[in-house]
Amino acid sequence: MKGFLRLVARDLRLALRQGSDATIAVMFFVLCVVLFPFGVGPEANILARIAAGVIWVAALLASLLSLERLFLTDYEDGSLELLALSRIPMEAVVLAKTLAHWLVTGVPLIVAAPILALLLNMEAAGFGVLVLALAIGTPALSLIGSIGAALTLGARRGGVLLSLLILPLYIPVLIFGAGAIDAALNALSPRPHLLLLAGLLAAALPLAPLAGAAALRQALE
Amino acid sequence: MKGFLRLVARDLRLALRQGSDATIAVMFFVLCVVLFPFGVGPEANILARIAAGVIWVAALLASLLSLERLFLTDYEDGSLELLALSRIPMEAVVLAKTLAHWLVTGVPLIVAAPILALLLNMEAAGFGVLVLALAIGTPALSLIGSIGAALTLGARRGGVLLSLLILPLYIPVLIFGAGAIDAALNALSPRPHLLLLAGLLAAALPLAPLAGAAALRQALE
Amino acid sequence: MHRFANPARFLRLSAAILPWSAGATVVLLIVGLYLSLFGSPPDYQQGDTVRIMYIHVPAAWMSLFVYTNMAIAAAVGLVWKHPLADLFAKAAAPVGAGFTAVCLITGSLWGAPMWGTWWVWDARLTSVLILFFLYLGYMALVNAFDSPERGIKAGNVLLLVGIVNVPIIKFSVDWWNTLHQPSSVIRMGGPTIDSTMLWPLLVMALAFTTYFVSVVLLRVKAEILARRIQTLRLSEAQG
Amino acid sequence: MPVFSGTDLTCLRGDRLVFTGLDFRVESGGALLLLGPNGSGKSSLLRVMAGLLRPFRGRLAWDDAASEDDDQHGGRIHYVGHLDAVKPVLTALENLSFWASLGGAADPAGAAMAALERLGVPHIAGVPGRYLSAGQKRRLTLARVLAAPAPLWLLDEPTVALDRAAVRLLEGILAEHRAGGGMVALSTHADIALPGAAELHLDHFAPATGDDVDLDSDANGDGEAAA
Amino acid sequence: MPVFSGTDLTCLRGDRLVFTGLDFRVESGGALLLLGPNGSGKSSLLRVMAGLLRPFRGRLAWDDAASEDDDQHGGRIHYVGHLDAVKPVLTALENLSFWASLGGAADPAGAAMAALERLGVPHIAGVPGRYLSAGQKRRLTLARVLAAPAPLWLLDEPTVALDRAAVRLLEGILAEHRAGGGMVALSTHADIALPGAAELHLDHFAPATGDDVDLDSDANGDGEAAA
Ligand code: HEM
Ligand SMILES: Nc1ncnc2c1ncn2[C@@H]1O[C@H](COP(=O)(O)OP(=O)(O)OP(=O)(O)O)[C@@H](O)[C@H]1O
Ligand SMILES: Nc1ncnc2c1ncn2[C@@H]1O[C@H](COP(=O)(O)OP(=O)(O)OP(=O)(O)O)[C@@H](O)[C@H]1O
Ligand SMILES: [Mg+2]
Ligand SMILES: [Mg+2]
Repeated sequence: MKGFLRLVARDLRLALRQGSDATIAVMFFVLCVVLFPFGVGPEANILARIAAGVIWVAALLASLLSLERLFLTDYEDGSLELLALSRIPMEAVVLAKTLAHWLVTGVPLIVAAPILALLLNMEAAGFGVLVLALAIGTPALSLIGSIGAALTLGARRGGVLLSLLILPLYIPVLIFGAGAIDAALNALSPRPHLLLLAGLLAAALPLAPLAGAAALRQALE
Repeated sequence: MKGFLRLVARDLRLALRQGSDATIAVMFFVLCVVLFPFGVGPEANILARIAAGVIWVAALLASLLSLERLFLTDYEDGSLELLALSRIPMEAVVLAKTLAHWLVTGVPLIVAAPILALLLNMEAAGFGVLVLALAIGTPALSLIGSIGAALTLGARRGGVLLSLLILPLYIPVLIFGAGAIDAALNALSPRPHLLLLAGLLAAALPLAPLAGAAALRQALE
Repeated sequence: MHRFANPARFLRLSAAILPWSAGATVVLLIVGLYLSLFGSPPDYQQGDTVRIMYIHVPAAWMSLFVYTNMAIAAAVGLVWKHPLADLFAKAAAPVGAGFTAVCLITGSLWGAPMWGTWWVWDARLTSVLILFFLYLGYMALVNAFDSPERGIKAGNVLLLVGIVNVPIIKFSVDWWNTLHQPSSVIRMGGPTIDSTMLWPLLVMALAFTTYFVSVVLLRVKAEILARRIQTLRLSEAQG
Repeated sequence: MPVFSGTDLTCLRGDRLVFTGLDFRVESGGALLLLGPNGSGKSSLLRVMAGLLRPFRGRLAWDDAASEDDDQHGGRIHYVGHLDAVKPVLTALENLSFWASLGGAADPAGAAMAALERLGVPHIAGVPGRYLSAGQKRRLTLARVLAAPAPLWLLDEPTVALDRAAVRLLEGILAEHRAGGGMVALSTHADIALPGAAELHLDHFAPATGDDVDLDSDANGDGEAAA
Repeated sequence: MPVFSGTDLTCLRGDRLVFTGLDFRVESGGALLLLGPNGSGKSSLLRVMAGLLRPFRGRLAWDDAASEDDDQHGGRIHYVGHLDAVKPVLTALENLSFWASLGGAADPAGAAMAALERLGVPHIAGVPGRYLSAGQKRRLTLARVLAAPAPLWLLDEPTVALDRAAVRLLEGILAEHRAGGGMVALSTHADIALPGAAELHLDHFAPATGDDVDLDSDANGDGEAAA
């Protein structure tokens, strides 16, 4: 436990010391959303109609991109070997690094989402649910992504490969996350969607560290 | 010139030897497009309406992701230093690597695009223009992206930072590219859009290697 | 630290200018705010909302002006390797980003009553948004490197590449038909705006400029001192 | 008195048989010097000892208990390989204290500072990792073994990039560690004084060329064959 | 008879002054041995010589013509630093032939094979880079200087990871290169026989501590100020 917290603290310190890490992930998220009106055209009603989907897809891609480096630097500089030899179980290593990652990228993303929703003309009725859905969904994304990050370790072209492995697993999160908001906008209850999201998170919480740890052990052989 | 071709050949060989590089970029492109119906919902008319935009945004993101490694591995293993010391001018190095990158990722993407358009219910009238626009637009994307890849060399969080720098510069390509298709679908002439796209490419062709070479020289100091 | 062509001279110069520019900022702001809030008539169409203009327009001008200056400094930094030019761009960026943000915010506040929407994706508005992202991208890039020098140089290249956006912003209203109104002050053939509105506008613009000068001087000075300290710390690492 | 030993070890990397039939034994206070030409398998053996690489065949034992699937094994060793695990944005002291704390040092910062002093580089404590020269980085990496206690040190070419003064320092540190009952296994091509060390010439365990060791029949198919 | 020399060189890395007032001169057939403790600036000087790092002050000259902004300079040297530029997916021979061809070898594959043979590792020709041991990789890197001709070799700790046989080989190669009129500058902490080499002790050019060299007044602001 002490080791776990030390690792989280060190990863947070690394992220903060390296300057504007948190802002950069959010910036990508913002840019991605902002791109859409250019591609699709500026009609307000169309934008409002696809807003929830676009925001979720952007959150997904932002999480994906920032996850690429989750274990990479530690792997390349040999830290991961040392962590594997340390007293902390590998599962705790995965969980600690994922937690730090989510604190640095997921949280700012949740904060930025309502502003983007405004830009895309989403109705105010969806805002609360949007934030709630992201708050449940982004940790799930980070957890699922950590498996992919571990799997592609050592693979060249890691980033793109990672996206391939993980995008299909992200789809349920995307469906329920966007579904919750659509429900709220259509005056239906978003509860079932949110509960399913929470279920995904609950499943990912123990499984992802297990799978991630197994993948990391493989990568180190 | 001989050195230029040798470098292109070596980069192509690296890409092919490393397995399915080309397929991976296309796969990301495909997945990205396929995600949309999940986020936005499967209504055919909405999908058809946003198809051109979604395809272009996906092409943009795929190009972006694969560009991240354009100079990175050569930088990290010291090859870039040696290339800088070699007889080939740095501008030619940038151009050669960008060309190889486009051959490996841009071309397959152009081939895959019509199939995706079909999936998103785009009308057949737009297919020809879609391919043409991508054929002009993707080399421009690769060129612009190469500036970003050179600038972010050695930066922390290279990938996300790259996106932040390059996406704004991609926007004109996106606007004209999607605009051409929309014009075709609305029975207008796509020519002005395509000409503007070609203009962007013509501007990027000499400027990107210059800026990229300047950035690379600094990265090596 | 060693890199400054002559930091001592710069520090002397800035110490001499700073009180004046800071003082001018305060005075001009007070005068400008008075003129724009009380000393100018409400618009016959827009009523009092027109007063947003006295913030919006100078902020918009400054966002372009600052970026252009940064790009010039970047060219000087790259070509003549003048260290102060490098520092200038780095110091000016957050201020420029701030002006751009103010322009965007006041613009959309103004848009709500005038156009009936906070935001439209038209050429003028989007190109300003891109400018804002360029500022942010520049700041992120400059801080993204282990070596600050490298960050500044990479930033310089980005500034030069991004300069293409400035004419697009300026002429977007002429090239594309947009909701946003075309230029009436800075245009060929002289301003077409009434002098009761022109004066407060110009005073506010001047106030923003002196504010900009003061902040940049302060930030450059802080940067120079920070590097001195860093040098002292690192020189302990001899051996 | 702990004993670390390996019996009949065979190491396979990719498709290449690196060494076979290798035995070793290090006792408390003992040292093992791995010698052999380039590519003879010194680094591979050290990774096997650390548990980072599974031997294709053979077993490792700590006090006669198999150490392979033993979670405790990592806690008993310090491994210093070719990679330095130095974060460029953290200072030398921060880098070191983190590993010291994970290694179970009571006062990580204090232990880290003491280790830097012992290696003759207290002045780099506040310097970020990115500014260190090759030798300074190496000293920082070696300081890790001092910052937290562990009985077995596995050092892969520790003298690389060190100047002569630093090599002398390292020799002193190794002698001290062994005097306190510690064990050392290190590979090197350079001269390093390691009195009383057993020498293991890796080239003696190279599989005879051509003799492609009939792995198929021997491989016991129980999953140990992972490369 | 080419001459490569540097006058009054000052090197700044980040904000740290590494050496000042350094002069050197290598003539055809000559050699320069860079010595000094860890962190004294050997690697920095070699990068300056290669043109990869700009000196803060001072000038470099090739045959009395300033070499700093000379595009030709890169073609005159072979630089071997700490990084190996070996692609893991290409075989050793493919890796080497590419550099040979860029260096202007007439028959790149032939030259590359000959170079590998000269370094005693013809058997790794078909082995992909990722399977090479530390020493094999180092030999491959060193083979680069043989695969294409260049008068000046700049080698940063070339003996690292080499076994003794390889060090002997390297000494022979260096002697041959010098006999043919070539020049060598190399840094090392290990023993290497370089008969008649001039020694440059980097620690003699360290700026006196505390003496913060009054660069402010000296820096002439004419562009040399870039680090
Ligand atoms: C977020 C939305 C807006 C943005 C990004 C924006 C941006 C700009 C920019 C960049 C300029 C400087 C143009 C130049 O120097 O030629 C400008 C000027 C101006 N804007 Fe806006 N604007 C916005 C909204 C509005 C609105 C809603 C109005 C009022 C209807 C407005 C009225 C003006 C006026 C009157 C000028 C001065 C033009 C001149 O006289 O030169 N803007 N704006
Ligand atoms: N990129 C850098 N930025 C700032 N300082 C640096 C940088 N690289 C090296 N230094 C500092 O410059 C000094 C000289 O480093 P250099 O690598 O040249 O030493 P060296 O003589 O090669 O040492 P070693 O024998 O350890 O390899 C060191 O004190 C180091 O801390
Ligand atoms: N990951 C790998 N996959 C396949 N083969 C490998 C791998 N790593 C090393 N080898 C091969 O195994 C052999 C032993 O390598 P090892 O690194 O253990 O040698 P070493 O004794 O440390 O040599 P050096 O003195 O050069 O460091 C080498 O011939 C090498 O080619
Ligand atoms: Mg080895
Ligand atoms: Mg060195």
